[in-house]
Amino acid sequence: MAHEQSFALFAVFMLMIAYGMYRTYIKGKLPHIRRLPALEAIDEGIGRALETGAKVHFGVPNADLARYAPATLLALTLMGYVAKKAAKAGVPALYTVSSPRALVIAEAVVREAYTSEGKLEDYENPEKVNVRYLGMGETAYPLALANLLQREKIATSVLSGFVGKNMLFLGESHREANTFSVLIYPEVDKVEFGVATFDYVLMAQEAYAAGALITKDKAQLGSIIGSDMISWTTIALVIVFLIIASVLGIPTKKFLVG
Amino acid sequence: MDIFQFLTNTLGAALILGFLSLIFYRENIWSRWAEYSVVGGIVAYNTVVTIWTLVDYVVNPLMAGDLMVIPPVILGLLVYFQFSRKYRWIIGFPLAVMSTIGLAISLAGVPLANFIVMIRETAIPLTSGTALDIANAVTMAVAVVTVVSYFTFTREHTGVLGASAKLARYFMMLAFGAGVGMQLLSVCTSLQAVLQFLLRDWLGLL
Amino acid sequence: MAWYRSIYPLLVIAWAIVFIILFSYYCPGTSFDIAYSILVRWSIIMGSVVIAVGLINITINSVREVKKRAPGRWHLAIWQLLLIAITLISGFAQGKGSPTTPGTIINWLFSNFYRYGDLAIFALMGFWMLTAAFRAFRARNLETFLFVFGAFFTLLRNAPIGGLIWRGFPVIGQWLLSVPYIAVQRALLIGIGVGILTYAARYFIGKEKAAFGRVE
Amino acid sequence: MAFAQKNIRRIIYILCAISLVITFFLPLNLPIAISDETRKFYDTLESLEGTGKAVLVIFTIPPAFWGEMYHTMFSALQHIFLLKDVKLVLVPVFAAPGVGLVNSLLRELYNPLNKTYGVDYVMLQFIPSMVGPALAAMADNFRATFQTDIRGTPIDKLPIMENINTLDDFGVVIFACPAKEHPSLAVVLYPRYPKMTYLAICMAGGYMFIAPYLGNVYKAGLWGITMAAEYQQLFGGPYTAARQQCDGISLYHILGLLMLVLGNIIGFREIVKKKGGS
Repeated sequence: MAHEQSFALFAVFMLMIAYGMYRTYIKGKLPHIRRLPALEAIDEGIGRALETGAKVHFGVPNADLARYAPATLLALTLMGYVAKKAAKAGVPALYTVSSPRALVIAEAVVREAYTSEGKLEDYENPEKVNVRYLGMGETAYPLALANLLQREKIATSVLSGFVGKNMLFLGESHREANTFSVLIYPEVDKVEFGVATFDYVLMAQEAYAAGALITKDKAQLGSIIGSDMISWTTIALVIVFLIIASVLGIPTKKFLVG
Repeated sequence: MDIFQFLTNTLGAALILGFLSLIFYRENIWSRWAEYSVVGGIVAYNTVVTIWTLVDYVVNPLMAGDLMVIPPVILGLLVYFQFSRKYRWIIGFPLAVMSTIGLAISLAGVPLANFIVMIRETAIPLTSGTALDIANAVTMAVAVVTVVSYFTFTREHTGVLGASAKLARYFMMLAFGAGVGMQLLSVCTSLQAVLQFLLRDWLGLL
Repeated sequence: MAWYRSIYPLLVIAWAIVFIILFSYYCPGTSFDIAYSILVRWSIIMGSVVIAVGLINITINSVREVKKRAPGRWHLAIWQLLLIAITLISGFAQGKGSPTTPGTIINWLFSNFYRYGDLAIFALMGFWMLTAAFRAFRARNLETFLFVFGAFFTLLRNAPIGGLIWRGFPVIGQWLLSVPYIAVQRALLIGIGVGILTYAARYFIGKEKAAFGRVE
Repeated sequence: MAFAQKNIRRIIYILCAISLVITFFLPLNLPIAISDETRKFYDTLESLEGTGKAVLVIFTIPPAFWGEMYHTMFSALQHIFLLKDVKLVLVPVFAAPGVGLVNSLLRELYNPLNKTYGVDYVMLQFIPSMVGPALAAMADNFRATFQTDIRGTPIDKLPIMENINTLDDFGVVIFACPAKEHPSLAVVLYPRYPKMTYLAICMAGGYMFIAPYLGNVYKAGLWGITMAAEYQQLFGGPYTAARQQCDGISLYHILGLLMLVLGNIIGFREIVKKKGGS
């Protein structure tokens, strides 16, 4: 019973996303999407780095393709975006990851980004672009990053992917180094410290929407329509079950098993 | 205390104090020494541990005649084509397999863990229990509904949605504040353990 | 571009894998379950085979610093290479299980040296918690006031002395944790669920190429 | 003043270190309020006295969290040992280093209390699997999950295990883990044995993970060092380390509150100044 229910929900939700993509990709009706200040802050940060001659940093603090696959993969998409922007602006950049598997993807993505902007010679110059593995995310990565932020003259730092228990550590090490910091956090664990210590934060669903927004691709924007439809459906389900439980007195457990 | 134990503890204490010098002074050669030691050491240690696990997962089954362990090893080794200019495109295949397995496993559990359970726990009767229970249930439902509605993108936050988004922001800030206060206890117990190590185990003061 | 270098073969692989995993999850008890467990094992093995990439990256960086005589760093890079070499040699030469057996060099290094990285993180966090309380948690408007309000009451709930000052502190703190906190966590988890679904949809139509090491 | 403004962070760091350390030299013995949760935990164990039943403690403790888990584990286990005619069965799951840590804790405890291994308490075989499957195996067939105890003695030769065949033969089940595994007890064990009394032990930071289950699955829980200190105060145990550390923690929290309030006053003054200026 539980499996049928979750599959039905899964199918309905996927159909909603498909409908959203159909509307934008086939019909060509582009949605109006409210602005996310943190995304604009990335551009601002790269501009700031250009002015001061300092570096841009993009980090994936707790990359893990086994446990936090969606968060890590999203972070790597954003890494490609930042790499492209940095390549275009010609800003020196530092990319750090915390798992060997993510490192393989990160190196490929950054190289492609620089190639597509015609700046392959920048990529091959370690003074300009450096993709570094700083050890596993639980211990070595945050400590090494705290040092790097002060040593490498980093003007802007963007972090994404799963973070977990070291959130306060990372946020305060950015403050200590006077670095402009943006956190794109597609998770919920310790998000409160991110909100308190980072300059700009995108959390949970906003981060996933940002992954679509940066591309300006029609189908990707359609997925945001789908995501809104899912949110409204969830709200409707909560209200309906609340009414059933309160007015008719049938507990929700009767309908939703699992 | 014997001298060898003291020297051993000194090594650990030097590492901790190296990182503390980062915040009491600024980045300096001592903190850099600590950084290089931790990064190099932990990565090498993890590599050794992982390769020995690989023996468990690959060599032992292979000895027992299980040939299914060969394809992943070959796929994994394809990753090292990233160091070749000509055949670099091959790494797409191992990456596709690794990423998709991780993503699909997360995806499968989403409807149950992130929707069904959450809806079920939120939709509790608003009419039973004491007045306080009812008030709590109502607050809970309102908070969940407004925060979910805050995370919609195709409409600007004005009018009714604007009011609900504002309420959602209030709930979120209240909750985040509460979360921060909660962590203080864990953090200070851990700091106390560090200070105990430095003062008792290393210097023998306590 | 040759077809085998395009994204489509990769997508076919992705579709096959997601079909196997979703099928065995939603319809348990078929032979897909075996395929599922094989895939999970594959993922572990591949992850382990890839591990050396990280070590190579660090070694390349250190060697580069030594070659360039990076000021203030190159002798540390030599030290790092030395540590890596000692750890690896001891780990492989002293046999399987050496990382966890007391008496080996690698175990000694880990339990007396590397392990203190954990304590260093704890220490810095303990100090930074209070500077964050001083600098970051400031009420500028109603939202940030609520943040400070929440922090204040849960702090007094946890402090052993809080309940003695006024019995109401722990009660309010407890309420904050058990109603608004849980509610917001739930809503955010729903949001993450939505996000993962949309991400997966984009992934499986070949729009999220970063996972394959490609960019738009 | 200029010096203070420039070095405000360093001053806070030093104050912070002093607040946590000073109580080791000058014990303040600040009073502690005993919370209802601690009392509930205490009463639950107390009600077992004289029943002859056993307490099952399932634990999975990675060494990084031992510093915090030690005090709560110590308090609970010491209480169980002090109760008359109550036996203790320990089961280590998932995190292997926890075995050595808990063993050293037991060594501290049983010597002065004159308890015998195999009769009054026992630690069963280590289950290396993840927590969920391990709990499921125990729930389905408790006896068959274990062939031996941790020392390799066959389980049938242990006098303590004579009357224990299923989970129902235990009086209380205590689940001790730092944080994340708590939901698996609620999902796996609770539906199969809903009438059993469950208690939780975790870190202070792990409270989030047990909060949804307190009251319905878990009868009570102990989290964090302060509750360990409260517990010690409750039954007048001879052990003072938690108590002593609690003084430091109280001071640290007071300092935290002070920083919060001070920071807000300064921030408020800045806002007022800005408004006055413009």
